[in-house]
Amino acid sequence: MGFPEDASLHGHLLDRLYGHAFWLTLAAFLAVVAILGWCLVRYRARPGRLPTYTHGSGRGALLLSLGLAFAVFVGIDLNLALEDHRVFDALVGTPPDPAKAFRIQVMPQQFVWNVRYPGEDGEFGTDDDLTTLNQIHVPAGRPVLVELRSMDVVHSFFLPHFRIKQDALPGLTTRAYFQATKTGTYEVACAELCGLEHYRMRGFLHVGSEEEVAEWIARTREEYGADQELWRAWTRMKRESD
Amino acid sequence: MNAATGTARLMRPAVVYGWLAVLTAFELAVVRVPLGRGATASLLVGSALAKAALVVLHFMHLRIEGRILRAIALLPLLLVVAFVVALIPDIGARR
Amino acid sequence: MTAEAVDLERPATGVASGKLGVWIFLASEVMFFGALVGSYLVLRMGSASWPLPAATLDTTLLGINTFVLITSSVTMVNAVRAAERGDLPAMRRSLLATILLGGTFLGLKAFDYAHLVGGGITIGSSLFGACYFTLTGFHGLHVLGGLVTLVSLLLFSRRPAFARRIAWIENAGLYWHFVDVVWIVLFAILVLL
Amino acid sequence: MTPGAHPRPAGLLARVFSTDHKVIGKQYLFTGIFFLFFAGLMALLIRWQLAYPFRSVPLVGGLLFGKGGIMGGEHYTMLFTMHGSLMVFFAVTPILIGAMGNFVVPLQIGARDMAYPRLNATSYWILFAGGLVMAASFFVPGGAASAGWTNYPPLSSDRGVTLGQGQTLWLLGIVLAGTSTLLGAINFVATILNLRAPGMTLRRLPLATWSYFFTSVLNVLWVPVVAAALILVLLDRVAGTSFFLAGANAPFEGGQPLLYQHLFWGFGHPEVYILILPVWGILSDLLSVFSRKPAFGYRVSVIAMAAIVAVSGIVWGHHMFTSGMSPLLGKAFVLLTLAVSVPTALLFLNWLGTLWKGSIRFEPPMVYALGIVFVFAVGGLTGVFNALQAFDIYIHDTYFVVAHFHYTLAASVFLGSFAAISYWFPKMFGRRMNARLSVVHFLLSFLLLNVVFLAMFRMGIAGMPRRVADPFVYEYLQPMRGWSVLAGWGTLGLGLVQLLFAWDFFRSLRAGPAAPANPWGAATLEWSVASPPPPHNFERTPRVAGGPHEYGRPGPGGRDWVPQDEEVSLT
Repeated sequence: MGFPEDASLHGHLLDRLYGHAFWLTLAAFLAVVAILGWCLVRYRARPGRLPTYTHGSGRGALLLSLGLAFAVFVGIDLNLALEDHRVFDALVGTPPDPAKAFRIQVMPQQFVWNVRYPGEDGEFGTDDDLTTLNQIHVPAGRPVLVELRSMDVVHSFFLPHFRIKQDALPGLTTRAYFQATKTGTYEVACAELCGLEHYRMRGFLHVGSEEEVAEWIARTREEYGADQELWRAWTRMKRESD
Repeated sequence: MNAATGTARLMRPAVVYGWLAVLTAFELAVVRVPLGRGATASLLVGSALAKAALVVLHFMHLRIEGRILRAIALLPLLLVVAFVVALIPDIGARR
Repeated sequence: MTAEAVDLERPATGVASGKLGVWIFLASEVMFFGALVGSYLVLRMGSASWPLPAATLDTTLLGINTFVLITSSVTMVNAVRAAERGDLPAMRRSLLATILLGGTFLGLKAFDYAHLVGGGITIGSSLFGACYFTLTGFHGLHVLGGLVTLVSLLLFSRRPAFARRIAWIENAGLYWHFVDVVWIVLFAILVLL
Repeated sequence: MTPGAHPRPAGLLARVFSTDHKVIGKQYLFTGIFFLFFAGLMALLIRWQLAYPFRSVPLVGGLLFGKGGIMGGEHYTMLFTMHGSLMVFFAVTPILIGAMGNFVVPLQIGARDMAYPRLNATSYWILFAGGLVMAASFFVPGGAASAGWTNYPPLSSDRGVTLGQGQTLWLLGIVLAGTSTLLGAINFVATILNLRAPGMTLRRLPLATWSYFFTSVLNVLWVPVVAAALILVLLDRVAGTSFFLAGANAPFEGGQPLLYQHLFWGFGHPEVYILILPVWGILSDLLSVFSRKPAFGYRVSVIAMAAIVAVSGIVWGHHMFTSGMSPLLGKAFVLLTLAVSVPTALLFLNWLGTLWKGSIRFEPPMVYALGIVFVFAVGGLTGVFNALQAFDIYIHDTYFVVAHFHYTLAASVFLGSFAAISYWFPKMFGRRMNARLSVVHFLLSFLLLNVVFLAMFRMGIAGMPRRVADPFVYEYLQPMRGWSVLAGWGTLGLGLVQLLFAWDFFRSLRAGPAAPANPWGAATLEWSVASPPPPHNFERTPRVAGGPHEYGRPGPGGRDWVPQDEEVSLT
């Protein structure tokens, strides 16, 4: 259906929701176009053609209106709204259990993604952390919990292959979570206008096995380290209600 | 201007003036008495609404105006209150 | 029936066009001040610390100011009633009183601002300062606009054409009372709360 | 402020600062057309950049973007910001509400002029001043505004981030345009309520006037809210306040950027209904005139429009599904937004009901009107996708949303403006436009806009983020290059086709054949006076006896319609 390849656990639910909505609205669209086309051909002005004088305010018209209103509300609105709530709960509504999830912190800054891994002790802000730029490595098969706080303006953490998007705001913590099913390298896009080089804010999401990710983190830590200075801005933006 | 009977249902300006003065004094007093925050807030808001109603109904003659002017006055008020209340869970709750 | 006569005599809703227009304008003003006051309320609820107004503001001075504005509303009502009676001299006296009281209100407000700025609270010093100066500032601008209107009405009342424009006094009165109502609300939730 | 017998200024001053609603309507029309053309050129530049990113722009590249003619990221951001802002506030609003509303409403209700003629002139000149400020914002250091027409803080309000004065001028320009629209809306509501001729009851108002009433009610209520939001951003930029600044570089804590999004979209969604409502009203009337048949379900249409006005104020959250708004609010907004499809479906029923068993004449206004029914069907139905919170998580801020609002705005309102201009051109200027040219213009425009915006839908499904100067830095979007080139050439074609209409419009102003008082055989009051109407519209205030859509009944003298102000003996 034209979507990028789906590599997430719940992504297919969204594709299916799109399919249902597509066929329902297409049916309504074809009905409108069919009646429109029929009227233009059948009722075009011709010599001797007399229009039927009616204000369409009789009982029949009223019943037709009520019937259509009911059909549209129940057939399209309620139908899609209920499915949407189910898909939303599965896709975004139920945050994973932090203990089991693979947690990272992402702090977008004008035109780069700062990413922090907690390291073995599972705590952020300790010396075994790792900070990288635009490179996110996550394990497949395990829910990933991403905490987002922006350093300057509003950015939006967009993973098209995982069908999720979450704005990152300064002074507010937002969360995004997904579970990868396929390994491989995918792209991270910034979906909220964040400045003159908004288009350059591209990141990479590498999905590997647990071992590969752990080994990558250990290897990269010698090179990059924790860079605590950068993350002082992160703690300063903490709000009680986060 | 207004029909003679209409203005009869409006309080005389002096009486309204009296009430407004009393309520203002009351508000100043309430702030000095150490009641709980909630009590002080509700008393102050109550007094402010009373004063506002007095001015709108009696000084602005809304009490004797037709349906159209009452609707024009009431509609934006309801919209604003609904809009602000809708913001509370999203902005107000972010302590 | 001359062309213009129809519009004056028999507006379709029975409400004179001038008054109808002022009430619609006041509806938009309710939305404007509602947005500002609503933003202040939710920002205040959502901020960790907020200075207690009683400690930072001179509430007695602002109390007197509220009293001044209420009195100006009363003198405005007297001006409108005098105009309806056709007693123009009485109307001019009441109108002048309203203008002087409005001027006093702005004077006391300027004094309050100077006192605050002197004490280090400015529009850019804290969110409280920003909200206080923005809300009372826009209210002050509206009082100033009202004063300009009332002064021009006072001058216009000397001209004979004024006789057919009595309704303008009532319309200006509606606006002035609205400005008083906005201050009543601001006084309670901004100054005292 | 009542329309007393104020002395009429004489000479040039009278024409320039006229308080006649017809002259002011034409001033709005020409200003709107100028900005429509100006913002349309920007669309061409935007599509060039998306089709051939960072390649030298032909012809105007050197002039606009310096040597090499390559459009940089900053130019691109300014272009789409100003394209959006100018189209919404300085092209569509002036043409549909300022020009057509001002010209048509007093005539349709049998009034001499608007309720407050001087306020009407003031509104136009405030918009004119706003237009100058917007145009000037291109030439100040730092360039024009670059935070999108939505102007989200902290990007828009943080001096450290958006340096240029253009952003501050933009805020001033939009507040001026908002003030002009607000004062105009007060004028419209008072006029439609108070200045209806004897007999013109609310049930006999033409649907176009009803839609102008609803549009103005929305304007009166919601323009002040966006004015407040933009003023707070202006204070953040100029006075050092921090309403919407938060995080690391906020001067003091407590500011919340989300508050701006609530205030903006609280106004934002009613604004899109403000722009589409006049199109619905004009469309309903045109379908009735050219099917020679009363509008189907008049009362249901008015109730449906009123319902949409009511609902439009409580659905703004669907713009903020991914913005960190609490999901509880999100779920409420899904159902409220979907509820809008019910009154819209009723409007479609009434449009098709009007065509059913009619005698359809394919005059230019009707051809545009039929085009609107088609494109608004696409636009309205794709709105359902955006209302679904889960699906919106994926397509928010992608080209799917851009395609949706271009179908409702750039297609429906675009064709609506052409329908209104071609319908009332004879009445406004006393001359006829060339029917064949108009139909050709419609067919080409209709074809090309569908090409461009369907290509946008395809790119949106593929997840192409909007407002991105070069979407093809992303690997997953490489397959979309072809679609973007197609959209680019389609836009170029669409732009060239508009020259056709512009040429016919300006030529007919002087050289068009003289137009009779009632070229379309329409029943509403504006067609009962000469073309162009005399300064005071009606010698004698008309007495309205019938409804606005009395077509299809054989009347005296071979006419098949009964004008509203004619006593008809019900045999």
